[in-house]
Amino acid sequence: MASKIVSLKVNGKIEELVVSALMTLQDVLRDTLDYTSVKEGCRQGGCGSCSVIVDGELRLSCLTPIQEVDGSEVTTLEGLNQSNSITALQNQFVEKYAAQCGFCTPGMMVAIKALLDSNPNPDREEIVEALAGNICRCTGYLPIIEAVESVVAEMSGASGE
Amino acid sequence: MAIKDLKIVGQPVRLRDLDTHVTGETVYYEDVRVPRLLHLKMHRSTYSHAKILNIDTAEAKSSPGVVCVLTHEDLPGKKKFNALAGVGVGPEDESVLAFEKVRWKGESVVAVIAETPAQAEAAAAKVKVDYEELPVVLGIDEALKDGAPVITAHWPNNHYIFPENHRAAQVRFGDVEKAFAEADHIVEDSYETQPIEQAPIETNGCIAVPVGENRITVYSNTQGLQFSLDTTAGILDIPTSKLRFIGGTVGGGFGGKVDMQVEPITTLAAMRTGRPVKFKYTREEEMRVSSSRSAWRVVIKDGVMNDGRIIARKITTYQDSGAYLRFSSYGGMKHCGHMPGPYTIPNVWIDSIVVFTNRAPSNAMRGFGVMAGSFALEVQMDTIAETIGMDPWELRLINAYREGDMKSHQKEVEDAGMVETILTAAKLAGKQLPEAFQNMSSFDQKAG
Amino acid sequence: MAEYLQPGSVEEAAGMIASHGSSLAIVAGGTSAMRYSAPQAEQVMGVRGLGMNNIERSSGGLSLGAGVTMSQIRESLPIPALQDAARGVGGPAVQNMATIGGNIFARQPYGDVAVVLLALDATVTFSTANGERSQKLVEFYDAGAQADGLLTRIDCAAPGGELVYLKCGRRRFNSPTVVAVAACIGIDNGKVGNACIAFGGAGKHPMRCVAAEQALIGKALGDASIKAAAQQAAGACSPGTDSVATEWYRRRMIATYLTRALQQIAAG
Amino acid sequence: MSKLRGTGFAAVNYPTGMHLGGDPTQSLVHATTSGNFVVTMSSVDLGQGLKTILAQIAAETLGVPLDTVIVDTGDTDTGPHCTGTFASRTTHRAGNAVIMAAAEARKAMLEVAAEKLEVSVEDLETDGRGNIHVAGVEEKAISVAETAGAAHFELGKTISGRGIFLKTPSPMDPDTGESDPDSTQAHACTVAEVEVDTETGTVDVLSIKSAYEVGQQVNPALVKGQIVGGAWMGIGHALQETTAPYYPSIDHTPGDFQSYLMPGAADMPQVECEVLEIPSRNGPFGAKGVGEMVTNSPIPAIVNAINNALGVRIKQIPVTPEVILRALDEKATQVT
Repeated sequence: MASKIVSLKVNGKIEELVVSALMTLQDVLRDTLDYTSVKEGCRQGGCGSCSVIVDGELRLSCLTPIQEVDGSEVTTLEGLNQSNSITALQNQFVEKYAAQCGFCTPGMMVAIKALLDSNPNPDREEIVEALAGNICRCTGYLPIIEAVESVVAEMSGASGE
Repeated sequence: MAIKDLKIVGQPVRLRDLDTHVTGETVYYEDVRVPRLLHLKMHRSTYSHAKILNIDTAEAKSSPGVVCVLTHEDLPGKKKFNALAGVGVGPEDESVLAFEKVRWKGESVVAVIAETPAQAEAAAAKVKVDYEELPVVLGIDEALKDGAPVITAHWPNNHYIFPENHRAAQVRFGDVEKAFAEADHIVEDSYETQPIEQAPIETNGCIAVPVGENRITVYSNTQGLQFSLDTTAGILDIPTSKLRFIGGTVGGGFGGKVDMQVEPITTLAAMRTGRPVKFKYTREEEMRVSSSRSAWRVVIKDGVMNDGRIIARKITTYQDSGAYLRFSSYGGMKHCGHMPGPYTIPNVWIDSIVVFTNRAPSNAMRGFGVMAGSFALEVQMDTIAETIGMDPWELRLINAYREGDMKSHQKEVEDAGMVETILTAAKLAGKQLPEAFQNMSSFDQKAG
Repeated sequence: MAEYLQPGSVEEAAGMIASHGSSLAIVAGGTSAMRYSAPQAEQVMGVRGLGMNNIERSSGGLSLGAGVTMSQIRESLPIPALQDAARGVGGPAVQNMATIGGNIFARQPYGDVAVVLLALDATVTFSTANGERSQKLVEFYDAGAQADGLLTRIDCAAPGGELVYLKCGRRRFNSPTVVAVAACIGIDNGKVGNACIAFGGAGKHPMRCVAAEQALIGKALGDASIKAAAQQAAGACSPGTDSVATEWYRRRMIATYLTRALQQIAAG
Repeated sequence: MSKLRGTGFAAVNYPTGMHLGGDPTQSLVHATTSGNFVVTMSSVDLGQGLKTILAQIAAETLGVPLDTVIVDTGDTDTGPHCTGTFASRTTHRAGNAVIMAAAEARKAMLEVAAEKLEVSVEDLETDGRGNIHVAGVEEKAISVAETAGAAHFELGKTISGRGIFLKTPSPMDPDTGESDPDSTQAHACTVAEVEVDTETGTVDVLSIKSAYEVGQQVNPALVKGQIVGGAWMGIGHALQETTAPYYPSIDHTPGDFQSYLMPGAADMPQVECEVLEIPSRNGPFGAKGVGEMVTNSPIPAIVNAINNALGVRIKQIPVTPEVILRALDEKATQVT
């Protein structure tokens, strides 16, 4: 089986890996590098729980061949924790009880972070569209939407001062 | 203790685990890291109903990375189980790995354990099973037809046999036929639900780890740890002291994680290989292989008076259990306990029938035995209201059970609250009710 | 699955396709191929590194690299029909990954963008071992959607009229397609001069519906011609049944959605 | 384009506990030497918040601060038996077991405190902030931490408790069905408002308004979480979800989230709810179960609303757009 060396930056750290064919970014993040926030809910691109940010863009790690992120910069929820860039969102999730079983939550956090990075002031319609790729079976989404709206209100309030 | 004295109970305190949910640090079973982990994949039946003539695992065994291949011959003891056998439910009709026959498309036949999931999957695809196809029975009507092909010898008519040779779990209360004769209206209808998937975002799975002293620790996302432990020990014919189950933090269940489908075979694989083994359902397996909610048909015949009183309710319910029993007889009995809903009806007749078909076995899901019943009853209540020309709110309030009323399973109503709940909802929705109805309570005498 | 190939150029990619034939799966965004073709293939060729994600506009016409993503379409192509179609593909992550090339090859009922491209009478260009080859997208589908090279570019002229795209789904966002319709109608002296009508979810591939087009050409775009076109479309299409809709329902939605699209155009 | 609106409602009850009983849960509670309390169980938290509400129940019973209660659950080597998380049973069963264990531990704690303070046990009360004092004499006090330390290091006593809840099995009479199947009943009534596109058969659920009667709420925020999540699942069940869309045919069985349809965030209407608390006789602090019922009332409410909007009588779920169009076609045939 042909293998290849792939180098990528994950959460700020350069990783060099020997990979084999059709290994996915998810396999590498979860199993090789132990970033267990990257959840595997379907491996089909259907649930969004493996969402990560690749070169500034939201992607599904389960459908991303590892070879295609050679030289890329990848951020998982662990990386967002390190940079404290989503503390406000996390606080609002806790405040609004926006997770129950929590399995979809890491992917949800990453997807919302990607939304807020590209659109710091989304309205409700933009929020629900941004959540369209992330399935939550517990909460009925409303608390998640409320948490995002609260963060947006908080951020716009802060910048308005 | 009086409720007003409570300090902590009744408070919306923060959800434990939420702090780690939002950082991705919550540890689910598969976040446990164990060295030298093997992976199990299942070779499954491609037929809905067939006799197994031969199982050839030679090519799978020599496939790259394969460590162990298990067939029914590797199962110790009695080979068949029902997870509720411990509480007297039987007969034990299902095997962890099929032998003699497969009874649904997707049934487990051969387990392949390999170094990587991909290797296990590739090898599982190389298992060759020779089948002789048998006629397939799908749907309640087909299954109950005279002369329908028999799915399991235990049930020659493709329905479960309840104690005392009854065809159904049943309730007999009062005399429905007499009451029908006296009723002003008869309202009859039939209601159907399709099978539904629990769809927790974390699929069923476990990791079984040999830990010395012949013990196996199983990290599992089961909804009942001891339940899974006891069932696994029973199937593998080993003392329960040899097993330890760790879990308790689960990525959603909704009834979908009481199947007992992953733990026994994974534990056996760990015992055989002496190495940790993981078996995790793919999403496709979760949807097509793991138990769904059953398909239900609820047939209701009501005798109703002009003043709205329902004086008789006769219910025949068919629960499509799929190919095996699992917990369907329990669901059928729970259905009996639930019907005729939150209403006091003096004459009730219920037959709750569990039907076997060549569909994937069904099992528990949120509202097991009750959901289809509530659906049927509440659509039926609107039909009654329309039939007799009565406001549907008033119809329900007239019939709603009051504290102390006798239910059809001959238990008095306790902790009644249906009337208050309906009145509160009416207010929320801006529904105006006549004063007499607004003043109703669960503690007054039943109207009429 | 033995090998992951990463060609350094379009020509190299074309060579790999020629030498490996049907044992090769091509992965661009991965959203479809990583599920359906790559796991079974002997070689997987990743083409993301080739770029092919340029969008060029000239005199109303468009030239789109096959690697242009749904997100690029949404952000950089102010053609509402194309934007709507791209918006209907998956959620944001999928839109960042899925490419227009992949969309053209997507299994039905996916391939919403291809429906709009059909209505724009797009031309697809393949790089083959024997050089470049172009053909109309409609011909490509009519010939069974067989590629003998790497799809590199999709070109379309300026729309020959009013272009409308509508999708019938089962939920508001990220819905599988029941039926998608794109209609491009040019009105000439109060009569339909040219009509290009395409459907998704109506057959094995996204398809042009000539019968519906013929029902309109030369007629005023009004209730009668719209009704005739809808009837023609429902009869001429051959939709399938899957878990989201039956053939019966799809046929009905073909008529309903074409009617709605044409009414929208008629209303201006 | 024609859109019709309708309103429907449904009233449901739901039993608490495994049907016919016989489903025990045990709990062990012990104090650490620094005055924390560990509640040891083997119950499973599926995300509904079991760990949270057991901590609340333990803290309430012990009379100690919530953050000094540690819930250790999920290990069969250490945790005593729990039948499992299903049948809306864990708040009731595990909650009662925790009360029993915590009450015994509280008694042991107060006995140690009484010995240290040289007062009688009956005179002592807890302030919920980590102190034990003589009723009415706040300065005559000892902290829980000091009490726990003294018990272990000075007096050689344990502060611990054992709890169990069992509803004894009540077999069903095979002929009449006579039985005592459940511990209590919770209630719900949901009103749904829908808009139906009569050309496409598409249903938009515009609002869900519910009243829930769940006994004493242990944690109102988590109860609301169940209600909102259950409303969403109810919408899915009513309109979309099926593993066999053409059953009894098993063709086209979904195998992924693209083909197994559920509503998205954008399809979710506002959910209003009011919660009533009629305490149950035997629930922990009067609590009843809520986890399952939340899906049951929205389903018939939505179907009734559709029937109300269209003047048809659909009797199956899921009510797909095709089901609606066929019902409308049938109605049109009957009229003509």
